[in-house]
Parts: sequence; structure tokens; C-alpha cells
Amino acid sequence: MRRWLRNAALDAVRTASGLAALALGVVGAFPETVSACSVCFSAKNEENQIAYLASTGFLTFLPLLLVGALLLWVRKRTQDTEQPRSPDHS
Amino acid sequence: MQLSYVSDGPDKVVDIRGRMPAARRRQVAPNGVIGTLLFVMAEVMLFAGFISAHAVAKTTALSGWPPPNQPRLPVEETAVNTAALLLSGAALAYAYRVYLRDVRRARVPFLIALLLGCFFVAFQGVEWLSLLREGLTVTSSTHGAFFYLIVGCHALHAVAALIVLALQYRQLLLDRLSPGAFAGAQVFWFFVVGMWPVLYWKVYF
Amino acid sequence: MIEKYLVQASTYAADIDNLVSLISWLVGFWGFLVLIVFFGLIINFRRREGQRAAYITGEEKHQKRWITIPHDLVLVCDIIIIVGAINVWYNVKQNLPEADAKVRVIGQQWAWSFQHPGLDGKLDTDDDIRTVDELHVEVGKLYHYKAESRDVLHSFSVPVFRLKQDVIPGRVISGWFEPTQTGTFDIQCAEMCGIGHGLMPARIVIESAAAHKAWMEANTPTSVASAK
Amino acid sequence: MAHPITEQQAPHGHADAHHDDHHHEQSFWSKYVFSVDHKIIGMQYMFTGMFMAIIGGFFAYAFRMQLAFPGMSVPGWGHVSPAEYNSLVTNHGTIMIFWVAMPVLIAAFGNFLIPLMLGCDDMVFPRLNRLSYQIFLLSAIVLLASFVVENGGFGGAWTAYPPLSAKAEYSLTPLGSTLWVIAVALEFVAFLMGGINFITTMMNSRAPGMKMWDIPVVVWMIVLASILFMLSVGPLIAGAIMLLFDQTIGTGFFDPARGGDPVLWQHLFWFFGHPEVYVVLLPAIGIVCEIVPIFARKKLFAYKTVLFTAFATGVLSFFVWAHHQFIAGIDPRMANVFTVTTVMISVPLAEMMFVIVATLYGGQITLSVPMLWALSFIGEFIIGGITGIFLGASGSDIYFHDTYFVLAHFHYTFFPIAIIGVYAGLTHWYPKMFGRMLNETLGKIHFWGTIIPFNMIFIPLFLLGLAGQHRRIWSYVNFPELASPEMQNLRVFATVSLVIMLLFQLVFIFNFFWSLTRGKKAGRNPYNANTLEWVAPSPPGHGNFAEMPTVYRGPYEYSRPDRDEDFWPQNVPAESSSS
Repeated sequence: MRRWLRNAALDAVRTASGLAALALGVVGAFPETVSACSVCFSAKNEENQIAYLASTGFLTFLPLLLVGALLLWVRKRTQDTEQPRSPDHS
Repeated sequence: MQLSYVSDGPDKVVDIRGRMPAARRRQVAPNGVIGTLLFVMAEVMLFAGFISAHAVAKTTALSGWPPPNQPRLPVEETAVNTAALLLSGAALAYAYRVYLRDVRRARVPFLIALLLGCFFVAFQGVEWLSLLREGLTVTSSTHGAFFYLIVGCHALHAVAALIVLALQYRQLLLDRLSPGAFAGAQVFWFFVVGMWPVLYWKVYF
Repeated sequence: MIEKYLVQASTYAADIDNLVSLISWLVGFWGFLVLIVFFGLIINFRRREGQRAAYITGEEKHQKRWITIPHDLVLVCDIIIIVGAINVWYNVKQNLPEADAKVRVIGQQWAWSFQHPGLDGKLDTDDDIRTVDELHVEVGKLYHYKAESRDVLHSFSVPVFRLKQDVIPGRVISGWFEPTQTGTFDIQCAEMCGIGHGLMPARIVIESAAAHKAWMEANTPTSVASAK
Repeated sequence: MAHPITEQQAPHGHADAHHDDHHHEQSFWSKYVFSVDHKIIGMQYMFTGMFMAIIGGFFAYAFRMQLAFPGMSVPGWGHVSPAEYNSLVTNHGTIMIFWVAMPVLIAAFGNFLIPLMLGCDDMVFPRLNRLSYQIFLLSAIVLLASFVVENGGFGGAWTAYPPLSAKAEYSLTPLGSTLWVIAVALEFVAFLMGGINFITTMMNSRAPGMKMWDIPVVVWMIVLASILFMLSVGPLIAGAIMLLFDQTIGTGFFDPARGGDPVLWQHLFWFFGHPEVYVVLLPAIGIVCEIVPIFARKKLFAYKTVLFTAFATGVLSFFVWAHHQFIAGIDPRMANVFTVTTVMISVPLAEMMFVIVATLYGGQITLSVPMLWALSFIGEFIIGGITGIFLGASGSDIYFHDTYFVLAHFHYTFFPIAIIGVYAGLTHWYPKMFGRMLNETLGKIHFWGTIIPFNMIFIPLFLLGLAGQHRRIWSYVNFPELASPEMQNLRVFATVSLVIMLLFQLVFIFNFFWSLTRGKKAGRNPYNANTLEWVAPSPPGHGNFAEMPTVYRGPYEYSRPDRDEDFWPQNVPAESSSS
């Protein structure tokens, strides 16, 4: 199970980093100013835009951080006591 | 242990007597601790919502932040208050460590934590009164609205946590406080204490 | 697909329709394939007396292939779709080509009002033509629109252009379109804006250059016209 | 906080005050109304949810009739005014998601199944559980009250975008919108409590021997859904409080004239709004994953892959929410990022579908009523899933946003979730809940009478959406392009199909109550299933199990070649009955 967990974690990391790279690439490809931007044309547009980007990122990653911390905590508390079970289970 | 199953209908009678070792179910942590932790996670997201809304509103404000005709927030006094709250958290952590070894010696640090927490809430109230007198109200500006909303929401949590802590202090005096309950309340108090510096930093500056 | 139901009246309408067709082919292929396999399995493996089901864990590598290979193929299709989608999106929403003319679009409860540049071709001058629920544009000219709202959210939607943009009080949002075909078409409000949301239909009138000029001359505000 | 891992003796897996009253005779009130028993609370959630479903269905009938026959007096309702129409569509959506899908799929099945499937006697916080239902009931009453107050119910769409929702002068329903926000906020609090209970129970109260990978998929899914809900709901509650302040005490959080920002609400709302879709989807998939192995007599194909895809869906669901705002108000550059993630979320979901389809291979499929529902879930959800790609791809969303295409798409996802998933679970666990079998023939009549009209309602709506028909419009007579007779005929067709479908629901209601007393007695384990709930008597008494079970293996060991029987319950030791 430990190996499976590691593989799953690796898969997750790979997928996430791939997504992040793709996303960054997509953003980086079009750096110029844009039209149809509802958050770009307010009183203090630059700051406002950054605030929206930052809060989006913050809100998006915070739950994953929380859940990651919880999982680590649970794992730390359980890993010593997982025992092998009767052999009938494949 | 009695005979395990009584058959009803086509099911087999399965006797597992004698084969089952003293069955045990494992707990990851006391129920109260897990429940509180999960609740705290939801609460953190609630405050995350407030903080990000505040950060965005700050940049859309029409006439600067805080608005020119509004009083500035008492940053220095609140720094003192912040220190009091952090100390309270530390005192409770110390009380818990002592408690695990000797229940009776935990009473004093527990009481200190409780009193420091009460001081924090009372001091907040005094600050609010002076701010209200200076003209910062919920409807006077978005700045005021966010201040009372976020800080007030935190204060509500602090009051709720203090009530729980006070009840537990009574149990502690009677030597009836269970470690699970203590740990659960501690998790919640740490949340109240740990949330505050973040709010202080985001709201007051 | 959409062009069967609705004319394409802007330069990017065909792009969007082609993107929709591309996605239709890719996901349609997958959808039908899965559904055919699905129904095939149901029909083929109906219960028969005296037979037992196979015991397949699905954890072995050669069994997992039945999932991993379609998984990779879905991924490839997804990437094709993403590239197509972002390409179109960039063209319509991010890119802002040089304008030939500008119009202002104002949403309010529950009507659209439009501000046309008038004969001098400039917005916010005396000869601007203001209309309610009727937008006049000239075919073949590239327009920039500035969308505003007086009260709540509205959404400026011209289905024949495949154009849609929410308008938000307190902000001015710009974008572009270039009509390619004359005619009179719907403008809808696509964002819930209150009780009269279903009652704010407007029309877009796309005219030839001559007809548009005639319309402008006929509708120039009288004060400006008499001053000339 | 260094607690040792605490261990407790098997029966009564938790130390809670209430287990003193086991096996006592209880009065009607304490048994059915103020019960702390998870099964009763589950039933309470279920019946409340079904009652709300009837109201939501009736609303759908009223506004569909208005669309098919504009201006006609609808039988049973009367004339539908524009304000009423808006209120009907708004509350149809709100009810079906928050007061039907959530309470029945998560709260009812979660409460009923989790302790039974984990092999314990109750939730870890039974009184919190009861409080959760009471708050939920209160929220339902507040919502119902909002329809009958002066100026009518809230009509600003279930997304409640301000400033429309924030100011009475725009929405013209001052009291209705306030009550609506309060009801939604209360409902969230109720599910937050329920969710905390589910997660803690799964972590702490599993039967001895039950490891992480022995937990049935539906329990995993409900717990994952609860985690998703718990982590996404906070910002929306924050937004709801701000909206409530705007409505009642006149703050200006979302008022641009006073330094507020209407786009802010959209961020807070959709941050919750999209994970919410997966919150209700995952339990429905879990139910399907329970039913398919039993009626195909097959081990679930790649159990861990199912869970892994569910985790992946959960993680990704936090990255996709802004696709609802492509048109509405985000930086268009951000739209590119969210297009990538939104289209990518199709991968784990497609994989989940592949897993269930692969499970059918080599099976012995019995098309019983629960199996029919479970299989139809797959068929319909695939259509819902693939049409979602059109909307996640930013380029085509420019056209499709807020058209009937969107509407048809999400009904092809929500109908499988909230209706098919619920019927699948209900028909499957009915014997366990009430001790009797449902009538199979009536069940099949009801199944076909629901599935066929469902497709006949929404396929025309896809076509209308392609032709550019927008949502939430009271009457299309004012739109020359949309008022053509062909399009009107499609609307009439959809409406007639809806009426047929609603009528067929009566068959189910009859079957449900008739079978309560007249159905064939169900034994302990009528389907020869493996999971622990089938070890308990039907219906399980207070305390669930006569003897607390011990778990020896995973939940899907069907048709093992080394055994005579084609099932192998989780609690049967290896030597006891093998050949």
C-alpha cells in the first residue's frame, strides 16, 4: 500500500505540475493588455487586477493546503499502527 | 460474548465466537479533536473569504483606504492586545502540557489563559466604543463595514471559545475535565488566537 | 452546427461555430464509443442460469490498460480542444483590433440604450445619436463597443454575432465586433436583471453604408442639424 | 496534542452518553421526532427532501407551462406573471440543489449508510446530528415562508448576483430575498455539522479490521463530498453575510456607487458553486458503484482507481470555478487557465465512467430496478459530461453562456445526480430501510416512465440552446427570432414530456407506500451483497447490529473462483464457509 500511495502521490504531483506549466504557458503567451476585461477598467485598475488574481490564487490553494495538512497529520498518527492482516486478502 | 448471529431466512448462521480476537476499533484521535479540527478548517475558509473580499474592496475603494473622513484604526493599542491574545494561547498550550502530567498544576496557567482571553475581548469592546464615537460605523463606508464585519466575526468566535473554556475551567477545578475535551477546546482556542495576527495584519494596516 | 439554426453575421461567428463543430466531433466520438461499449456489455453479459461472473480485480497492469489507454486518448482530445478554445477566446475577447467606429451600449432595468457616434464618427460629441432598444451599425466596419450598466448586471448578447458580454455597474467593458451581413436581428439580455428581464428585447439593424448614412442623417438630433 | 491512539472495546464504538438508552422502549417523540438515531435522522432528511422535491417539481411544471403556452392560466397555479416566473425558476434551482440533492444524497444516504456500512452503532456526534436536521428543517421552513411574504419570493436567479439581490429597489422583493439568503445560509450550517459528523465517523468508528481500502466506495464518496463542501462553503457564507448586511442594514459591500464591487460576490459564490456540483455528484457515483457490482456479480473494477479519480476530481474542483465567469467578469487571461483546468477535469470523470463500464465486462447482469437506475445514471451522465466540454472551453462558452444549451447540459448532469441517483439508492436500500421489497413491476413502469420523458424534455432544449434561446426569459413572444412556430413546438413538446414524467412519479409514490405494508418481506440480505449494512437486520434496530461485526476483506469480493458462493461478506472470516 505504501508503494501505491507513493505512486499516487507522484502521479498527483506530475499532473499538478503539468497543469501548472500549461497554465503558466497559456498566461505567458498573451501578456499584452486585453479587451473585455471587467476587472481591468475600474478606478485603480492595476491594483484591482492584482488583488483579484491574488485572491483567486489564495482561495484556490488554501483548501488544498488545509486538506494536505490534515492528511499528513492523520498519516503521522496512523502509520505506526497499520498491521498486516490475515492472508486471505489479496 | 454471546453467539453472534441469529439467522432469519436464507442467510447462513455464522458463528464467529472464538475466532474473533478482542475486537478493537482504532481512533485516529479523540472525536472532539477531529470534529473541532474539521470545523476549524471550515472556519479558516470563512475568514479566507472575508480576507480576500477585503483585499479586493481595498483596491476598488473610490477615495483611498481608509477613506479621508474616516478615523484611522488604533494600530498601536491593538498591538498590545494582540500580544495579550498570543500569550493567552501560549498559556493554554503550557496548561495542556502540565495537565497531561499533573492535572492540578494546570489550573493556574489555564486561568491565566482564560483571563488574558477575556482581557482581549474587553479591550476590543473599548476600542470599538471609541471608534464608534469617532464616526466609524458599519454604514459609514466599506472600510468601516469590513472592519466591524471581520473583527466582529472574530470577536464572536473568541466569546464562544471563552465560554467553552470557562465551562472547562469549572470541570478542571472539579477534576472532571477529560483530555479529549481539553484537546478539542484547545484546538479551537488556537484557531482564534492564530487567526488574529492575520486579521490584524490584513485589516489594520 | 449552429449555423444551421442561426446566420453568421460577424467575422468571428464562423470561428466559434467551427470550434463547436470540432468539439462536437471529438466528444461525440467518445460519447458514442462509450455508449456503444456500455450497451454492448449490458446486452452481452445478461444473467444466464448456471453461469458465474468472471473475477477481475482490475488492479493488474494488463487490466488497467482498459482504462489508461482511453485516459491518454481523452487527454489528447482535451489538449486539442483547449488549444482551439483559447485560440478563439483570444481572438474574440483579448485581442482588440483597430476600430473604424465606436458605440456605447448601456443596460438598465429594463431596456438597452445605445449611443451612436453620429456623422462625425466620434463618440461623446453633440451629434451623437441615442436610441433605445435599437442599435444601428454598418456592415463591414469594425466596431468597438463600450458596455456600461446603470443599475444591475445585464449581459449584452447578440446571438448572430456569437457575441456575449456581461455589463457591470461601475465598470466600462470594451470589446469588438465586425458585422458581415445586413439584416435585423435580436439583441437579448442574458443575465438575470429583475422582473423585466424577459421583456427587454432589442434589435440590431445592420445596414449597408448608404442606408446607414441615410439613417444617421435622418436621426441627427434636431439641435445639431439646425445649427449646421 | 500528543494523544496515544485510543482503542475501545468493540460494541458501541464511541463513548457517548446516549448509549445508555439502547434497548429501552422509547416514546413516539423521542423515537421519531427528536431522535438521535442516525437511521431516523436519515429518514427525516429523506422525507423532507422528497417533500421539497414535490414543490420543486411543481414549480417546474408551472413555469414550463408558461413557456409552452405563454399567457395561459396554468391549471393549479393561475397566470404566471414575470415576477412569479423569475421566482419560480430561481427557487426551482435552489430547491432542487440545496433542498433535494444535498439532503437526500448526502444527508439521508450518508446518515443511513455510513454507520451501517462502517459497522458501528451510530454517528460519533448523535446530538450534533439531530441539531443538524433541526437547522435544516428550519431552513426549509424559512425558504417556504419566503414564497408567501409580501411581494413574493426571491427572483434573482439561484446565483443571486448583486446588485440585483442586494437592493430591494432593484429586485422588488425586499423580504423574499432576505429570507432566501437566510435560508441558504442556515442550510449550509446544517450540512457543515452533518459533514463534520460523517468525516469523524469514518475516521474513528470503523469496524475492527476495516482498513482504509475496505471502506465501500459510497462512504468514501460521501466523506469526500463532505470535505469538499466543508472547504468550499466558507467563502460563500462570508459572502452571504455580506449580502445580508447589504440587504438589511444598508452596507455597500456589493454596491459600486459606494466603493463596493459586484464582481466580488461572483468570486465568493462560484468558489463554492462549482465544487458544489462535485459535492452532489460524488455520492451519486458512489451509489452507482455499490449497485453495479451487486447486480453484475462482479468485483468493482480497480477500486483504488475509482478513489484516486475521486481525489483528483476533488482537487481539480477547486481550480475550475471561474469558468462560470468567463463572460461575467474575470480577467480574460485568467479564463485561459480555467479553460485548461475545466477541460482537464473531464479526465478523472471519464475515467470513473470507464471503470464502471469495465465492471460490467464478464458479469452476470440482472436488470433489476436499482440496476436499471444505476445503469441509466451512466448513460445519461455521459451525455451531461460531454456537453459540459462545450461550456468549459472558453471560446464556445462565449456563445453558449446562459443559453438553453447550458440549461440542458446541467440538467443532464443534475437529473442523473439528484433524481436517478436518489431513485437508485432508494430502490436499492428500501429493503434495508423498511424491511420489505418494493414491487418490481411498478418499479420498472416508473423507471421507463421517468427516463424516456426526461430525454424528451431536454433534447429539444439542447436544440433551442443551439438556436440561441436564452435562459430565464418569461415569454419569447417579444423575440422575433425565437418566436417561430418550430421553436414554439419544441417548447410545447418539452413541456408535455415534463407533465408525463411528473405523472409517472405518482407510480413511485404509490409503490413506496404500498410496499411499506404489502411488500414481500426482505430478509437480512436479499441481494446476497457483501457490505456490512446487509449483516444488520432489516430494518436495523436501535444500535444496528446484534453483534458488532469484524471486517476481513474489501467490499466487492463477488464471484471468487475459489469459493462456492458468488459473494463473500466483509464480516465472514476466511475459513468459515469456504469449500
